[in-house]
Amino acid sequence: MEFSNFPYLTAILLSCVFGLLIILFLPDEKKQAIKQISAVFSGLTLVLSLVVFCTYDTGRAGLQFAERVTWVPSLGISYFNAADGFSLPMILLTGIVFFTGVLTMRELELRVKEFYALYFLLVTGVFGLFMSFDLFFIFIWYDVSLFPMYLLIAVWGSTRKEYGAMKLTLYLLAGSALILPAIIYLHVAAGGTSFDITALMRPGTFSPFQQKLAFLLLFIGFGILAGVWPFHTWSPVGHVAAPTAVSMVHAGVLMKIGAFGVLRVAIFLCPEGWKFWAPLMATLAVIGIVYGALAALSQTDLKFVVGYSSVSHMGIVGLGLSTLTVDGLNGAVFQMFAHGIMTALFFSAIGYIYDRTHTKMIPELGGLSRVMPKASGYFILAALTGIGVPCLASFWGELVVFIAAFKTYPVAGVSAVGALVIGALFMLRVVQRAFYGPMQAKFAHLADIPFHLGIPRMILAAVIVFFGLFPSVLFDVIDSAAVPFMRGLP
Amino acid sequence: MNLFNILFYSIALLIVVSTGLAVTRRNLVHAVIYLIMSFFGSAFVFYLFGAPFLAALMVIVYAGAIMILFLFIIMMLRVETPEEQLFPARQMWPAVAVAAGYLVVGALLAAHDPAAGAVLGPAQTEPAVFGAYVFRNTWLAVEVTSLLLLVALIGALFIGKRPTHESEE
Amino acid sequence: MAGIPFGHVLALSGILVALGVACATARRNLIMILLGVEIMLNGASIAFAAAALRWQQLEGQAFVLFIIAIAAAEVSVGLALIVHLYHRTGSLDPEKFNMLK
Amino acid sequence: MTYPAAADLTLTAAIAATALPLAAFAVILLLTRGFPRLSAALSIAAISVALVCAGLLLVRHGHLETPLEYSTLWMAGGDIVVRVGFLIDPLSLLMLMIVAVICFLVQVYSLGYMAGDPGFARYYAFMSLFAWAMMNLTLAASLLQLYIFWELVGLSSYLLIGFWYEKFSASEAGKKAFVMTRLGDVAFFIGILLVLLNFGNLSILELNSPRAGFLPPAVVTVSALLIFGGIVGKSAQFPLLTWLPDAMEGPTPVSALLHSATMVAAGVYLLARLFPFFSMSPAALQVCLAVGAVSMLLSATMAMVSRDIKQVWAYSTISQLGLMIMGLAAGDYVAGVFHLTTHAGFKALLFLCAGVFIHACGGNDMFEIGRRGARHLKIPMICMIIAAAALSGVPPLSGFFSKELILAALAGRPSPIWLAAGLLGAFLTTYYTFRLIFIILFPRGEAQAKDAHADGHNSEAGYRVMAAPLIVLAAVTGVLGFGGHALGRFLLQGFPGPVPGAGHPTWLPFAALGATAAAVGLAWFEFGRRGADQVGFVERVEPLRELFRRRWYIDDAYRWLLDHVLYRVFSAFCAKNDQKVIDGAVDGLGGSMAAAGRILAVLHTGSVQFRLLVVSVVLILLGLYYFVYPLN
Repeated sequence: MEFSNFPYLTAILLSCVFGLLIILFLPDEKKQAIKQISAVFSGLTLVLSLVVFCTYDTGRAGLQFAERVTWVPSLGISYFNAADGFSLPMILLTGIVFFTGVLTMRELELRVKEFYALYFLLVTGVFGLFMSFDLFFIFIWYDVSLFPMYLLIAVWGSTRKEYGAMKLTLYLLAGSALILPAIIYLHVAAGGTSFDITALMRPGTFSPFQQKLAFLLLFIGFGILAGVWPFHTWSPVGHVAAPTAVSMVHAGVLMKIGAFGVLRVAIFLCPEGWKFWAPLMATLAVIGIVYGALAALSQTDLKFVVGYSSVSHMGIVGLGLSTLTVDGLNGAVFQMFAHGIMTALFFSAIGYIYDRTHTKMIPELGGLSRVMPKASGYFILAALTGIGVPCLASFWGELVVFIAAFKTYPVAGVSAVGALVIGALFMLRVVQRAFYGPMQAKFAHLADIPFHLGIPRMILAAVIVFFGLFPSVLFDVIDSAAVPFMRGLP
Repeated sequence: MNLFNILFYSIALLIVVSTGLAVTRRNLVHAVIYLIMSFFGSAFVFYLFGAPFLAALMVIVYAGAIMILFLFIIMMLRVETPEEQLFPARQMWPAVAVAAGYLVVGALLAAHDPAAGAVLGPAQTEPAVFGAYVFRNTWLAVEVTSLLLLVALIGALFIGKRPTHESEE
Repeated sequence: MAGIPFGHVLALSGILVALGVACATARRNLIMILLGVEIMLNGASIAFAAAALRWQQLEGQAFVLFIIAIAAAEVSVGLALIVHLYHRTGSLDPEKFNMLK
Repeated sequence: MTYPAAADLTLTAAIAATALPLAAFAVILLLTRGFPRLSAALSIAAISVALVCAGLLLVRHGHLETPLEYSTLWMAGGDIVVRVGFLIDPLSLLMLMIVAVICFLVQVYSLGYMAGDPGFARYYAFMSLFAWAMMNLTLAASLLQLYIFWELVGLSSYLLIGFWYEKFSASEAGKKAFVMTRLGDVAFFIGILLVLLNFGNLSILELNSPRAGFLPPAVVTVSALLIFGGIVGKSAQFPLLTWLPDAMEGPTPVSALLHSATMVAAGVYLLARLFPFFSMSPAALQVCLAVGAVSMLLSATMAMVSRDIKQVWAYSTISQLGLMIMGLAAGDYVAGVFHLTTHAGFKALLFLCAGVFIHACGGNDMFEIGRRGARHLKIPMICMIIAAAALSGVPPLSGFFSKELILAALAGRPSPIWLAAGLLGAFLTTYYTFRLIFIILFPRGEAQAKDAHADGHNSEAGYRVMAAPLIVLAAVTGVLGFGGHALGRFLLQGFPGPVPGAGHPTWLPFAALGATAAAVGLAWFEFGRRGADQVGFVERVEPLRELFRRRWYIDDAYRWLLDHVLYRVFSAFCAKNDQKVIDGAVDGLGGSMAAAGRILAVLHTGSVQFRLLVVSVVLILLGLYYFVYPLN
């Protein structure tokens, strides 16, 4: 285990926590100051994530930036943070979405302090989960990131917000109720002395039966969060109900937690179980891909469309994870990243449109391209990314996943590729109905995105295009974790 | 039948009868008085079992202090004879059933237990020996109990204050 | 016959506890409930004292000592609560205090 | 990667040709959106440089024995390696030249055509995007790279068709085009995956090399057919042909560039690109031949009844693409590519002329255009007649030579059906082409009141800007036909596939000319002669006319499938399932939990005594337990 000199990962967490504390100690009325402080600290987080991402050495396998402090020696619980090729893209993603989310909410007026405090708490949990290599802490961070969601949606949301918040919380708690027993089971099965993933993932720690059992629990538990069909219905409802920045984090990052948990906990610890259940994963994933796209076809709410498209796109992630190949893992993680940025851009654009037009029902919109060319442009860019247009980030994830899936499960691969047509159909349908067509008089007075609100959208769009043109930047990083991991499997 | 036995059984009868009377009195003062009798009996039983210090403590603390406290409270609140029904059927029958069940199960257990057959003879524990034992072997419990008593004292003082600023709470 | 069988003492304490239970559950009066608890404690004390004699161990007697001490604490707090409640509501009927329902 | 020093100029030129339009796109979109003239200048500058580079490449590699391939790593992860690069061989050079020339001419033409449009800068941005994608597609060295740019070309097509997005039909057409080509692309993509899995390599050179012959024939056939699916989508062949006529909703220069000359021809280009690979599977070629023939005839019939000038050319494009595919599938590589080349020239010319008329007359209806005096616009009228004659295969224009080659290839097939279909196609093509020409030349009836719109745009400068490309293209159309032999020699340098045997029956040119002459005569009789009522023989038969006008009900079938199957059954099922079944189950579970809680809450009376009772009961039970299972 290598210890780098500066604890970057803890610094990321601390910058979130410091931001949270400073916000808590500011008076309620200083809304502007709170927003500025949030922007500064989330920006700091983003810079740190970028530094970590850039200084990561792709030539060296194994964990980097490791930090470990033993907390409860008798149970083997330690504060163990590290980064590998799987978590780095997620950390970067969280940094980007966090920062742009803060900037997107510049026009928030209602309970600003509480909003940002909860938002910071949420992101702290997300960061912690992505960094942690200790099962116990993973569970803690998972719950830390769930708890603020309820309040954020129920207080600042829209469209059936209480229902959405409650549904989301219950679903995710149900997931956590499956994860906790599985974690304890694994802990006990390994002798009850360690929660350390690197120690537990040594071959032979668990018997095949134990792995199969634990994998199923973990897969369903984390899969609920990842929107795996048929446990996905919380996600469109939650997306719709949540306020803009929370939708961004929710769809952009929180769903990734689920997929990441499947990877980091279930697949890392139970490779036998992974092999055993992979056909099931693939089946559910393909159903999710097709089903999400079909369901999105008949939605009339912009956010619902995006919500269902998330189900479909997360199905691609699931398909990648189920292929048992390096390519599948590569593609899945890339797709997680790309999808995160893409949905963040989606919700960011929708958020602006909703703020101005006070509706997100597609039949009521229409002709927005004329009054808000930038907002529409960002939405269309996101839609094109979702369709899988080449040279936009999502394409590479889909490409690699499909190639991997085609090798392992030809039928599943073909059906998933076929769903691309439906994906194109519903995305373009929405774009046409909501943004094209004659300008409506009731929207004529509306202004386009001003420059200061445009920044977060610009960042997201730039990220999409950048990784669409230079996918290797990300693939090299992921590859450095996926290849040794697959080689290490029995 | 020696004196020890005679004393025990007669006192046991006294305890049971007076407790039973105490339980069934409508007038709370009467109930407390009967209970004091019962506690005196208990004190005597302790003495028979060779614990003179406990017997003294029983008389002083239980019969002397606790029961008098009850009497004070009853008289202070002027609730000597509550008007409500003494034993509402809805509550009495479950209570009787539970008590009976308790007895049956206790009897079964006692009969089943080989230890129950052992015979107890007269014995004596010097208070000094007992005191030495308590402070040597169970000093921690003594400290905790003393702390508890302090807390109870403060708590009782705090709770017992007349609620003058009720409206604010 | 020299001495008392241990079972008889247990029977005595059992009867006391049963009476205490009956008193605490059947009487609709907070003070009587507290008295019922005292009766139960008393029964338990007798059993402990007898056990101390039976096994010639002083733990039993020490236990009785603590029971008495704790009973004192409990009664003082309990009675203070009763006084407080009576001042608030003017009643000692336990059925009326069900706000935690 | 190191290159021979001499290749450096080639590489630089290729990079410049392919990258500059992208740069123009980015700069216009990000910086100069507010300055239409500057944007147009940027875009045209980029495409001119690209054109020069393309010319340079063509000159430099006029005698190219072995194809040049440059490639570099784009993405590598796990077992997947995506390379990006250039494949420079006669075919790609020729196509690059076509694309560059037409892009350049159309962009110049658009200066006049799009003048004053509020989206002028956006238009040039998208045009640059298209130019970039199309040139990269042309030079792609691997099938995957080709696919990537294939998709991007589709994207720019979508954006340009829906350029006037405020028109519902335009945005609808863009969507339709994208989704229908997507349908083909899915097949294409699966075909690529199949090749990748079985062959392990996607390099076009490798695929065309004899090494691919070691693949099992079934794999070759299936993957060739799947790839052909992509071609069907992109080149609007049967059964995915209906998007192209709708795509005419876009600005006319777009139709000229994307939907006739270059983008739709990319399908044929792909077929030519992989010609040796396809040749390995006679079954696949047979399917291609059949699809090409069906598309050619179907769309020709549709063109016979259309009144919309652009739609006629769109149908004709489908028809000619079908003919090219037939030519290639019949085994004559040169014929197909030659026709692709000539067609790009005269079809772009036809569209650009149509654009001038539409601009001048303010409508798409050919009768109306004729009535409004289109024949007085001398340059476009003459150019259009030249192009129409080329399309009909009138010698000595370019179309005659290329069509002749294809017909000769068809004559070489064992079954005479294909030649018959080809001749019938030629007849029909000539008929509808001259129908249009005669209708415009000899209008009947009075023009409806001219609206101000038509005159407003008709400035002299704009007209001149638009006329210049027409003359260039007309000249090209006139002379290109004689370059056939040179072109054939050029194309066949280092060509690995089968070379068709030369020679064809001597009666064939006469048969083709006969068909053409007959068709012109028929058109003259029905539309041109004095006193003709300008109603075609097809239009006299009501059911036939309805059938052709409704595009053989293909569109209605798609609409029905989409509405009644996809939306009403599958999509509605999924949405309802989510609301009713899954959510219902979850909410039901929640509700039953709450109900169960309420039952248990009855036990929770809040009474102190009740709790004491419960404690006692539990103690009794505990005692019973120890009675039954003693501790010792």
